[in-house]
Amino acid sequence: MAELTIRESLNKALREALDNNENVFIMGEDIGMYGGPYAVTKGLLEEYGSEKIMDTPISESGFVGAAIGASMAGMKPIVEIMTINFSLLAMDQIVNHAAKIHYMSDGQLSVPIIIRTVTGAGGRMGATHSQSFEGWYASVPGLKVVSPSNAIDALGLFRSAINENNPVIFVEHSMLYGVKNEIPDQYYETPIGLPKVLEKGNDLTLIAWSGMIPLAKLVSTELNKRNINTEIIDLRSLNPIDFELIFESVKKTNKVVILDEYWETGSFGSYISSVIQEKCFDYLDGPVGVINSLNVPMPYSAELEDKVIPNIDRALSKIKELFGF
Amino acid sequence: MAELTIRESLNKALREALDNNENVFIMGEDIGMYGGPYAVTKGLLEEYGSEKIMDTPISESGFVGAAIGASMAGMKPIVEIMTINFSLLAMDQIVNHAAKIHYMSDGQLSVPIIIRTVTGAGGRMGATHSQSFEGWYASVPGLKVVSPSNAIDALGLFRSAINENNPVIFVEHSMLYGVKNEIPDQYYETPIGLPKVLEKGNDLTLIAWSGMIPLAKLVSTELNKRNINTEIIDLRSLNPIDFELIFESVKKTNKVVILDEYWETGSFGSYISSVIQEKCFDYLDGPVGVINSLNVPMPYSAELEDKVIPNIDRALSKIKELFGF
Amino acid sequence: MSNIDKETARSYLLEMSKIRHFEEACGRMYMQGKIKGFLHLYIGEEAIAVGAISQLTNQDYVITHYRDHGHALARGMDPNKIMAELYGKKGGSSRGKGGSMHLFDKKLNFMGGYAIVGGHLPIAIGLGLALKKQKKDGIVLCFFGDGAVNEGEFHESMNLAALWNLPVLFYLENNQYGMGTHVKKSSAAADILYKFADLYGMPATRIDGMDVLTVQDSAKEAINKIRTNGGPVLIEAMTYRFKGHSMADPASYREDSEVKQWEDKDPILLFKEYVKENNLLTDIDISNIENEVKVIIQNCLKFAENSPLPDMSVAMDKIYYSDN
Amino acid sequence: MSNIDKETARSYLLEMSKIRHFEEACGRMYMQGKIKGFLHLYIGEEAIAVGAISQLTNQDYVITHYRDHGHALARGMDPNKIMAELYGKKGGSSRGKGGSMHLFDKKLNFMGGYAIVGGHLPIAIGLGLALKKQKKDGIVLCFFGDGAVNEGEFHESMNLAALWNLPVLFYLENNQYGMGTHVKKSSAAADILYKFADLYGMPATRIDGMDVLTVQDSAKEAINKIRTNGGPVLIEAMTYRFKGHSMADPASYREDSEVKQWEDKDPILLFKEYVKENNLLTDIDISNIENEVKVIIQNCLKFAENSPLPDMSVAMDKIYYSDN
Ligand SMILES: Cc1ncc(C[n+]2csc(CCOP(=O)(O)OP(=O)(O)O)c2C)c(N)n1
Ligand SMILES: Cc1ncc(C[n+]2csc(CCOP(=O)(O)OP(=O)(O)O)c2C)c(N)n1
Ligand SMILES: [Mg+2]
Ligand SMILES: [Mg+2]
Repeated sequence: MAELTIRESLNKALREALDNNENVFIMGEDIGMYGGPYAVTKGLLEEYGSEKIMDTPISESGFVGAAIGASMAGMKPIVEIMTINFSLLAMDQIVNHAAKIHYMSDGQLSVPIIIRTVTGAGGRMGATHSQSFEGWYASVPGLKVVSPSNAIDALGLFRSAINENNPVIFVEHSMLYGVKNEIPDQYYETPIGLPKVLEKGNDLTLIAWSGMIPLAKLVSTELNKRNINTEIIDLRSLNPIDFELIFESVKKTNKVVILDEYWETGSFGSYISSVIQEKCFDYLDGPVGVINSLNVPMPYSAELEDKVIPNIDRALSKIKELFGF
Repeated sequence: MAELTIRESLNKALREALDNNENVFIMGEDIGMYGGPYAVTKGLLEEYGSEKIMDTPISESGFVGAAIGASMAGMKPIVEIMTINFSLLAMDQIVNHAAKIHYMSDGQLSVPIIIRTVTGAGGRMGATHSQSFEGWYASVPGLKVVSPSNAIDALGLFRSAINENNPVIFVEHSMLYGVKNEIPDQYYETPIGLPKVLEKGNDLTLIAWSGMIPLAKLVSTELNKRNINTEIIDLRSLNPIDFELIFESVKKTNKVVILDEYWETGSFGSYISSVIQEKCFDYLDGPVGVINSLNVPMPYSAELEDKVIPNIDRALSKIKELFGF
Repeated sequence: MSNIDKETARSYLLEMSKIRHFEEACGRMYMQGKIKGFLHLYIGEEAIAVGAISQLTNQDYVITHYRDHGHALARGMDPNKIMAELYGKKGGSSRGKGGSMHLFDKKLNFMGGYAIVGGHLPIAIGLGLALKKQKKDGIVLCFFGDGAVNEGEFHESMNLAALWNLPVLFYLENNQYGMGTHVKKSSAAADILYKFADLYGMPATRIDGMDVLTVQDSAKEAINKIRTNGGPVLIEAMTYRFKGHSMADPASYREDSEVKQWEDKDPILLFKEYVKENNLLTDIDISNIENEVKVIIQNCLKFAENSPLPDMSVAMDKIYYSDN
Repeated sequence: MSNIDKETARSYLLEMSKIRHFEEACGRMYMQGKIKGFLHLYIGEEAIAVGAISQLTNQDYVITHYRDHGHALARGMDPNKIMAELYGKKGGSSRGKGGSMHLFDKKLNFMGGYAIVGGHLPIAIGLGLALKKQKKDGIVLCFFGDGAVNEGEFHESMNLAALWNLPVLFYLENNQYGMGTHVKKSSAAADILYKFADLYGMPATRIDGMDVLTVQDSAKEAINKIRTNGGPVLIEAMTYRFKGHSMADPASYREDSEVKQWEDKDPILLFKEYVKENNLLTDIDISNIENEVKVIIQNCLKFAENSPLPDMSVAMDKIYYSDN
C-alpha cells in the first residue's frame, strides 16, 4: 500500500491510462511545459512527449471540441479545463455536442472523452474563480459526472472513466489535492454512480461530495461529542446516482442533511433533497436540510469567504434548527 | 382593453422602452432586417432605425458582452439571444461578468441590461434547440430571471425589467407567443419576484411557469372533473421568488406538484420542492411531486417529443401515485 | 478547367438533380406537415456539395452544419433513410431522433450535421487531430457558412488546425446571408473572408461555387495540398441559397432582382448547358437522369410514409453508450 | 521620438517606479500571507501602462485583465485602496470583495480588471459603443495579453469594433507567454499577432513595449486616429514579465538567459539612463522620486494593515443594485 495524495493518485491514473491505451492523449492549458496548473500532470510531458501531452492555446471551446472530434474518430482524449469557471467558455461543446452526439446519431457515434476540471472555493480566488458548476453538468442527459473526495476514489473513478465510452466530466476540488490516502496495491475500480458510506451511524444521514466531505466529517465529529451518530454518504458521482443506498440510510436514520458548496438557489443538493423527500417521505422525522454557499458572488477576502462557504457553525446551527441536536 | 398576444405585448413593451428612454437600444441576431426570429421585434427597425435596432453578427459572446459594457457606461441595452440554447455561447459573459461586476466593484458599476431569450421544447427542433436553461441562470446570484406565461405578465414584467438596474434574463417560451390576453389600458407593472395565483383551489397546489402553465391548466380541468380543486401558482419570476404566497397555498392544500420542463435530474423545480418540504414539512400530506421532461436529449420526432415533455398523462398518473386522486 | 468524362458528367448531374428534387420534395412535405421543425434547403448550392465531396475517398470525413441534406446525399447517404428521418420515422437514419439538422452516417464517415452555428468546427479539427495521431491518410472536409465566420469558434479552430498542422479542408459556403443578415452587415472582412487563413499561413482561395467543375478542381487541388503537407486549407465558395433560410423564412430582406441574378447561375442549368455543349451528355441522357432521380424521390417518400413511428423504447435508447 | 519636458520625465519615472515598488511590496506581503489567492505582478511591463495611459483624458475608459495593478496605478488609483483590497480589508477599493484581479475605480473611468482571459474584450467594445451612441469624445483603452488572442472573444470583439466603427484601442501586451505557454506554441500567427487587425481594415502597429517614450508616441498616434476616424486601432507592444505568471509560478519553463536578456531592457533602468543623458533629471531628482515612491508604498502598507476587516454586512451588500 502506497500513501498518495489525490494529486498523486490522479497523476498515477493518467500514467496508467497512457500506458495501457495507445489512443489516450491529454490536452489542456499549461499541462505540459508549465507542469500543470495544479501539478496533476507534472512530469508527464517529459516522460510521454508532446504528442501525448499537448499544451493548448487558451481556446476552451476549440480544444474541448477538438477532443470531442478526436474521440468520435477513435481516440480517447483526456482534456483538462483549468477550472470549471472557464468551462463556461466550452459549455456549448460540452452540452450541445458531447452530450448529444451519441443520441442524435442513434448510437452511430460516441464521445468517449474525459474532461477533467477543477471546482470549488476556498482559495481566496474571488467571484469568477470560486464556482462549482458540476451540478449543471450532472443534470444534462448524455454526460456522466464524478467528483472524488479522496485519493482512493480519485484513482478508482478515473479508471472507470477511462473504461467508459461516454463523455465523463471528472471534477476535482482545488482544496483537496493534498488529501492523502493509502492506495490498495491491487487493481480496483470505483464504479461510477455508486455512493459510498464513509461513516456509519444511526441518528442522522449527512450527504456530501467532493469539497464538502471534510466539513461533513467535522460535523460528524462535533455531533459525536453530543452522542449523535452520523452516517456520512459520499456521493462520489453526481450522474448517475444509485439512490438505493441513500434511501436505505434515510430509512434508518430518518433525518438527512445535504452539504453542497453551490449557491442555495437551484443547487444540485436541493435536487437530492427533492428525491429523498419524495421517495422516503414516510420515513422522515423532519424536513431534509440543505446547506449551501450563501447566495452571493464569492468575495475575495478570506474573512468573508469562510463565512459564505458552508462551514461548521452554519451546519451545526441548521442541524439544531431542524432536529434539535 | 386591447387583446394582444405575448408576441404583440412584447413588441409593445419594446416600443415603450424605446420611446421613454433615449438610452435604450436593442441588439441581436436578425432582429431587424429579418423581422425577428420569432417576429417579436417586427417593424421596429423601420420605425426606430438601425441605431436603435442593431442587427448583430452571430457572435453571442461578443454582442452580449458589448451590451454589458454599454450598460456599464450608462446605456440601457436590450439584447436578444435567439434561443437559450445559444446562450451557452454567451454563458461566460452572463455568469462571470454580468452577474458579478456590480458586486466585484462593490456597487461602483452596474449592469442594467435585459437579455431576452427563447426557451423550451415542443417545436420539433431536436436535441440542441429544445432546452430550458432558465433555472441555471436563476441560480446565479446577481442575475434576475423572469419568464411570463401570458401577455399581461409579459408586458408587466418587461416594464419592471426596464426599471431595473440589474441584469435581467427575460425568458420567453417559443410555444407561447400566440397566447392572447386582454391587456389593461392603464399602465401597470408586474413586480419581479411575485408569483401569481392563477386559479384558486383547496385540494392541490400546482406550481408551474412559462411553457408549463397550459399543462397546469389542463391538469386542473381534468382534476376538476373529479371534484378536485386545484390552486395554480404561476411563478413568473425564478429569481427572486417570494415564497410566502407559495407557503400559504401549501398550508391550505397540503399537497403540491411542480411542473418543470427541464430534465428530471437537477431541475429548478426540484429546488422549489426542496424549499417547500423544508418550510412546510408539517403541513404536507405527502411528498412534493415534481414532473419534468424525461432525462433524454430531446428527440426530433413529434411522436417522441410529446412523450418526453411533461404531458397530461404523465402528470395525472404522478398525481394519482402521490395522492390517489 | 479539367476535362471530365461522360461518367463523371452523368454522376455530377445526377447528384445535383437528386439534391434539388429531394429538397423540393422536402419543401412540399413540410407544407403538408409531414416534416416538422426546422428545414433548411440547399437549393442553389448543389454544385458545392457534389463538386467537393466527389474528390474524397472513403477514409475521409465529412462534417457540416444544419443545412446538411445536400452534403449527406452527395456523400452517398440513402435518401430513404434521410427522408424517413425528416418524417420522424423509425426507418430514419437516427430512427427519428436527429431530424433534418442532424443527419449522420458513420459507415460513410459522414460525421453529421450540427445545428449550433460554428459549433462543429472544433469537432472537425478534432477529427483531423485523430487522423494525424493515427497516421491515417484521410482528410476532413468541413462545411460551414459565412455567418459562422463571426463565431469565436471559427477562429479558435483555424488557429488550432494551423498550429497543429491538421488535415482539414475548411469549406466556407458563402451564400452571403446568415438568416436575414447580409455578410456585409456581419463581417468587417466581408469581401475577403478567405483571407482569414493568411495570418495562419494557411493556403486559401475564393472560387465560383455555382460551377461544379470549378468546385471540383479547386477541391482537388486543396485536398492534394492537404495530403501532401498535412496542414489545413480554406476554400471560400461564392454561392446563393435560392430559398429562404428555413421554411419559416419568406426572405423579404432581399431583392427579387438579386435572387433572379443568382438563379441565372443555377448550377444545374449551367452544368446541363456545359455537358451538352461539350457533347458529354445528350438530351436523352439528361432526361434519363431526371427520370432516375424522380424514381429515387418517389421511393424515398414512399419509404418514409410507410416507415413505422418510433416508440418510447427508441426515445430512451442510446442516451448513453452501453455494451449490450 | 518626441521630446518630453522635465515634468513629464518626472511623472513617467515616478509612475513606473511606483508600480515597480508596489508590485515588489505585493510579492513580499504575499509571502507573508497578508495577500492571498492569485497575485499577478506587472514587473517589467511598466512602460506600457504608464506610456499609454498618460495619453488619455479623463473621459476615456480603461479596462484590463487580472494583471491590473499597473494599469490601475497608472490611471491614478489610490495605492492605499488597492493595497487594502489585496489585504481583503474594508478600506479596499471594493471593501475586500474584488481582490487583486478585480480592481475598479469608477471615478477614474477605470472600468476594472477581469479574470477570464479574453472576457473583458466584448465589454470594452460595449463601452465604445456607448461612447459612440452618446456622441461623446472618449475612447476605450483595453489591455490584454498574447494568450487572449487565442480566445474566440478576441476575434468577435475585433470584428464588432471594426464593423461598428467603435473608438477602441486594443492594446495587446505581448509578454510572449500565457502562463507557461510560449506564444509560438499557442498561435500559428505568433510572429504577426498585430496583423489580425489588417483583415478588418483596422490600423495596427507593433512596438517596443520596454521604452516608455515609444509607448507614449504610438499611443498618442493611435488615439489621434481613433478620435479622428472613430474606428478602432490595435497596438501590439513587445514586453516581458520579469516574474512568474503568478506568485504560484516558479517560471521553470523559460531559460534564465532569456529572462536576463529582457531584464537588460528593464524599462525603468532604460528610462533613467535616458533622462540623465538628455539632462531631464539629475541623480538627485531620481533619488527624490525614489524616496517619494518609498513613502507611498510604506503608507499604503500601513493603511492596509490598519484597515478593519469587512463584516458579513459587506459580503451581503451590492449583490444587486438597490436604490436605497
Ligand atoms: C450559435 C447559434 N446562433 C444562432 C443560431 C441560429 N441560426 C441558425 S442558422 C443561422 C444563420 C447561419 O448562417 P450561415 O452560417 O451563413 O449559414 P447558411 O444558413 O447561410 O447556410 C443562425 C443565426 C444557431 N443555430 N446557433
Ligand atoms: C478563460 C480562461 N482560461 C484560462 C484562464 C487561466 N489563465 C489565467 S491568466 C492565463 C494566461 C494569460 O496569458 P496572457 O493573455 O498572455 O496574459 P499575461 O498573463 O501574460 O499578462 C491563463 C491561462 C483564465 N483565467 N481564463
Ligand atoms: Mg450563409
Ligand atoms: Mg502573456
